[in-house]
Amino acid sequence: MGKKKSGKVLVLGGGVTGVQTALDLASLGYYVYLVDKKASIGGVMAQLDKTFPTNDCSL
Amino acid sequence: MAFEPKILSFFCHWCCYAAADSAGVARYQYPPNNRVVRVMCTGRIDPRFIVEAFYVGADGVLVGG
Amino acid sequence: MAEVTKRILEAVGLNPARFRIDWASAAEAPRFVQIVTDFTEAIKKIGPLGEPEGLDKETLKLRLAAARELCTKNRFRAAYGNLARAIKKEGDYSPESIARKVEEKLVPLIKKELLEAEIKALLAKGPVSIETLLSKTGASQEEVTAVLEGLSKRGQVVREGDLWQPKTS
Amino acid sequence: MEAGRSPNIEIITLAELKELSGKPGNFKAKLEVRPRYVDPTKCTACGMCTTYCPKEIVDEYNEGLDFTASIHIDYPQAVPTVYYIDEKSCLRLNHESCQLCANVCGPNAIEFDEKPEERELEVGAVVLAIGFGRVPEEVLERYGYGKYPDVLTSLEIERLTCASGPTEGEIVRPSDFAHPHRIAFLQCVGSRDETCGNGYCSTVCCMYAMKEASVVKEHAPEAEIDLFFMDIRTMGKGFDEAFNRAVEKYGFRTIYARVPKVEQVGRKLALTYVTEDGKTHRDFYDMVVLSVGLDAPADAERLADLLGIELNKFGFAATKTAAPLETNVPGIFVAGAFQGPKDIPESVVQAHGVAAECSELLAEARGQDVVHKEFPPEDVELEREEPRIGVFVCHCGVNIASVVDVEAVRDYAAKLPHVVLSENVMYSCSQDAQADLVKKIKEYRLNRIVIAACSPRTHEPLFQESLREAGLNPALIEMANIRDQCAWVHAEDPEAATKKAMDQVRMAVAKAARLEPLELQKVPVTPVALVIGGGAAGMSAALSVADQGYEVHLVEREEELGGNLRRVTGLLSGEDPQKILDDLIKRVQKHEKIKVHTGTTVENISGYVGNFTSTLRRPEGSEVVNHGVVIIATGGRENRPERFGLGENDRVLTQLDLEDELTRKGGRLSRARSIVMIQCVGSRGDGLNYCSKLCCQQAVKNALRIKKRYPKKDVYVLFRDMRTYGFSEDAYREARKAGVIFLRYQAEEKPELVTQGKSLRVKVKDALLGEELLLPCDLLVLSVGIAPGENEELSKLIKAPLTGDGFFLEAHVKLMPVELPVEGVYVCGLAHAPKPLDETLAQARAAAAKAVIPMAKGFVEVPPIVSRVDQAKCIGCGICADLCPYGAIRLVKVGKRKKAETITASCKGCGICASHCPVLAISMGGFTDEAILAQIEAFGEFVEKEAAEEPKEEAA
Repeated sequence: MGKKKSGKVLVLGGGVTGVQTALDLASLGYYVYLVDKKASIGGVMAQLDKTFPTNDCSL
Repeated sequence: MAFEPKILSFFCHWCCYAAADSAGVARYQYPPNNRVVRVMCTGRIDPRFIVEAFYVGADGVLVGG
Repeated sequence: MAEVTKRILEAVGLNPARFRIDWASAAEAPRFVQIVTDFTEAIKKIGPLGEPEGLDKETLKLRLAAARELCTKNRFRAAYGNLARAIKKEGDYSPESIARKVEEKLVPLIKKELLEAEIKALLAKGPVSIETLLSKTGASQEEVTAVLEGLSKRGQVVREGDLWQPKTS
Repeated sequence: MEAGRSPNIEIITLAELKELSGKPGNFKAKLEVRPRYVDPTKCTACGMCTTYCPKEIVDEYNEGLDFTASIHIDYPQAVPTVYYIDEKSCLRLNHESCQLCANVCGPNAIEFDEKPEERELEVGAVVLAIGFGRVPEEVLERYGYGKYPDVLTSLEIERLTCASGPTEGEIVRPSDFAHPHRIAFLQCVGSRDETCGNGYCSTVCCMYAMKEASVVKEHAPEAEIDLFFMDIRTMGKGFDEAFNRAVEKYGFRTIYARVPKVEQVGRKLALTYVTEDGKTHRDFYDMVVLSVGLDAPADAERLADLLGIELNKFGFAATKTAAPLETNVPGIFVAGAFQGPKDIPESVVQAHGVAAECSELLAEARGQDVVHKEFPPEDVELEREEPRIGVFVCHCGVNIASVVDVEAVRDYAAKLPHVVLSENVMYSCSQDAQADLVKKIKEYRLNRIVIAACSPRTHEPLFQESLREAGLNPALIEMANIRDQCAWVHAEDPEAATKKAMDQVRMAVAKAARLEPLELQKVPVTPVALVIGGGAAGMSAALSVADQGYEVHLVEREEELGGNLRRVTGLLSGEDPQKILDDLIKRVQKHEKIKVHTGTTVENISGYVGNFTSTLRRPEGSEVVNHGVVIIATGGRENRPERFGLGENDRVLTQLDLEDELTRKGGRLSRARSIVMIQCVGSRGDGLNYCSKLCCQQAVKNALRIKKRYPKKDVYVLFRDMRTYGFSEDAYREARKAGVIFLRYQAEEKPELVTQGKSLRVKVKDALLGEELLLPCDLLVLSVGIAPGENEELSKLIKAPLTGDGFFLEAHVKLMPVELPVEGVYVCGLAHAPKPLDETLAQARAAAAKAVIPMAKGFVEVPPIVSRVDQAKCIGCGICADLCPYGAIRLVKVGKRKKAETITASCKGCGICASHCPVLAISMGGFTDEAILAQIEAFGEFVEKEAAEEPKEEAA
């Protein structure tokens, strides 16, 4: 018998992909470590003024 | 001064209200004469709401489903 | 709903085109913009409320107040609800058939109730002659007389000479 | 940034992975966490430290266009909202001098002695979402970047156009701060360029260049903008349409030319380039923007060594078409731009998809390590008090504030009845603003909230959660939509927009005063999924859901599983599509949690998220199934337009027909000496309005396959734009090297088929020679694109809208790419939009992840907008029960009388019952008669106000 599996996931990268992955995993019932090299998450998307074509604010 | 009508609109949350949001997102421009009451569905609209709107002075009432 | 609302507006003396119902799905932003723009233009053409209809402010307010009251009355609402139920049951949503049913079941009621409310409001200001009522309401002699008789039967108005006034208890 | 709010997401910043050991399900990860030198539990983000810090450094967040202090925060809404010290520049850390920040910091949050720290984490899976890297500066220098100040990168333009950026949104030339009149955008900088090692296409630049050009044009309407393309690659859903609209609206010039270099001549920048007709041009510009591509992430190689994962030759994670989210190491997954350059919607799709991968792997441990968020009990007493309304008027950066006078709206709102607090907020949805909202509710004892910002459709849930955190019932909020339905649509009339905003706020306040607390309803979820469509998308989605531990009904209309993939016989990656398909079919058929219904159609779907009931119809009878969610994977179909004699002439095929020919020995293909392929037949405005995204790849793939088998045969590809994005650009290059001849044709000069005796010729105008060519054509292969399947019926069945092109419309094109506006219904594959196989498979997993969420939770919270019958008033007429479209009202016996009663879980809140009740006994949660009438009454003041302003009208 193997060891019981962990219910936690490590997500490397706090850009839009990492953040969305973390949110989904949390909703799916897992605990997430969201790790980024920078001082804040958000990645490049936080630098974008608007997104196209909807021009929503990117945050 | 040109007549600027005062219009009250009732928009369905799922349809016209959503379309109005997308119109904003796409930056379409339209006349600023309407004011919006959001309802969950046009089924909510009671004739008395329309009458009430005219009673308080609306020049026109638009229901958007 | 749309049909009934239009008939109420007509009964009040307003252009029913001041009320419009239209549809645009969530994906149809351009269509939505068209609807709003067109409607705004249409109302601009019609003009300020009551003006092109030749209704003075006071009469308009009076009649709309009456319409407001009508809309909360059980009799009207029951008829309206039952009509909607009947239409759904028959599954015939063609505009003609709805219009016909509304004309048949609701319009007489709307007219009568509105007239009654307006007459009551007019009487409330003091004794009035039938002639004045006729000119103010724009209704026919028969209609006005019917309402007055109804009211007097229920003991709400009395006639003194040529003038009618509310009965004070 | 909701991630900051979830109790199950621990954000670890300034950290790097140093070691990973163990196996899938049980990894041990070692992180090195660098010091922030600011205690996040104490920092209040007041910014005092930055004000006093004497050390100026270049602001990287603003792309070096501005300065900040050594102690700083990247941007005000950063998560975590905590300042940090840049170790390299801090005077105290480097020279033991200064420490002004520590002196001025009120909460004493500065910790100069913090040391790097190591953390060990136990995890079951690892997701690499490290994004993309930067194209090296020496590549940009070829275009004069660094040498000429007015050559900017695309990211620099992002910061310049941003209202909170260094120039507050003003477009100026860095050299002299003058407004540029002529601006050039150069595409494919650091992309499609083997000389810099980036042979691939970065996929996103064409679209973002168009966005940036549009924003620049809005900020500086007098600017003339030219865009230089190799190909216009706007192949995403709805992108062509958006692109064309922008070109038309702003009058951009699009030029097919690759500009080799930029020179400075006086105060101008000179571009010398050759257009496709062979002519040389020289033009002068005031500013040049480099549309810089996406490079492989800087950390990729280190991580590859550390984890043993394979990279492709460009330094991105190597993945297979059949498993786009899996690295070669089990338990380590990849998503986003690290898997290959991609835009936001594709990244979000992969994010969802990779979550499904983890969830499949760790299904048995679901829920084991999570903590549950608790909300404080509601302050019932406060809720019962007279309304104390707080109004928050959002700037939304410049989105609202540049049009609507938000200060005036705030002051106006302050005077409205019941309003005790009226404030402006920069971004009301930001995390700090949410925290502030909670604080203000408590401080001012607010019991009704009005947010004047964007649409309640998108943002109300966010604010409702903050209300709950503050101990208020979530129903006690009303939003005034002064962005989507005001600032954005009345941008040309700020005065009218401000008036409208005031009116909408007044109406919202009037309604807010009549809002009542409502009880949140929880409805259990049937843990079964219905997947409609048994092609690659549907089978993958079904497998993912089943592997995550839930039962699936997989319905396929045809007798056989497989869908369109059955006709595909090769893939660019070299994988065998039929093997991929066989694997899927086998796994589906033997999975104990999947019940396959072939030859079956879905006849009826009723219910709502968590509790659907559907009728599955087979010729021999029907079956009723209960399920909690629906995944639509009904696919699309090959478009077969009657062009070029398709269907009549047996020498005219589609690409899919060709795939079949390619598996045969002999036949038409072997006899043909010259094969002509025509792209975009019946697409991009010629029949179908859109680009089908995959045809260019498919044509290149099939051209290569022909060349491999018959090197001597001539293959021509006539195209409008070659859209071999991402790594398929490699194949495009390979095809050219292999001798496939690519010729561009113009949309207005389409190729024609000419019959000469027995032989066929294709007439096409060659741009370079400027004359018409007659190409010999023994076999004509048409890239016909993908038409929507029979979506209309299904769309009506589940009441979900379609796009104008006939595909399912997602809830949000960027951020909710697999969810439909109807809750509990998800879409993937060609039913959503045309796309290649790898993207379909990723999206299938994405839909599976989203579909499992409600099942994993076990319940859905029903918004309390449902109807309620006042049984004391009810006369039992039953009109409401008869009219209800959802069967959500029934008549029950109360004592001796019949009374109506709402079945809450079925009620959708449409309100037809309330509007038709003869005795006004029915009220709708959040939309009571009183509330709506109050709004109408408040609207009336608008009329009166206007009338007072125009005495003329009064007289009339």
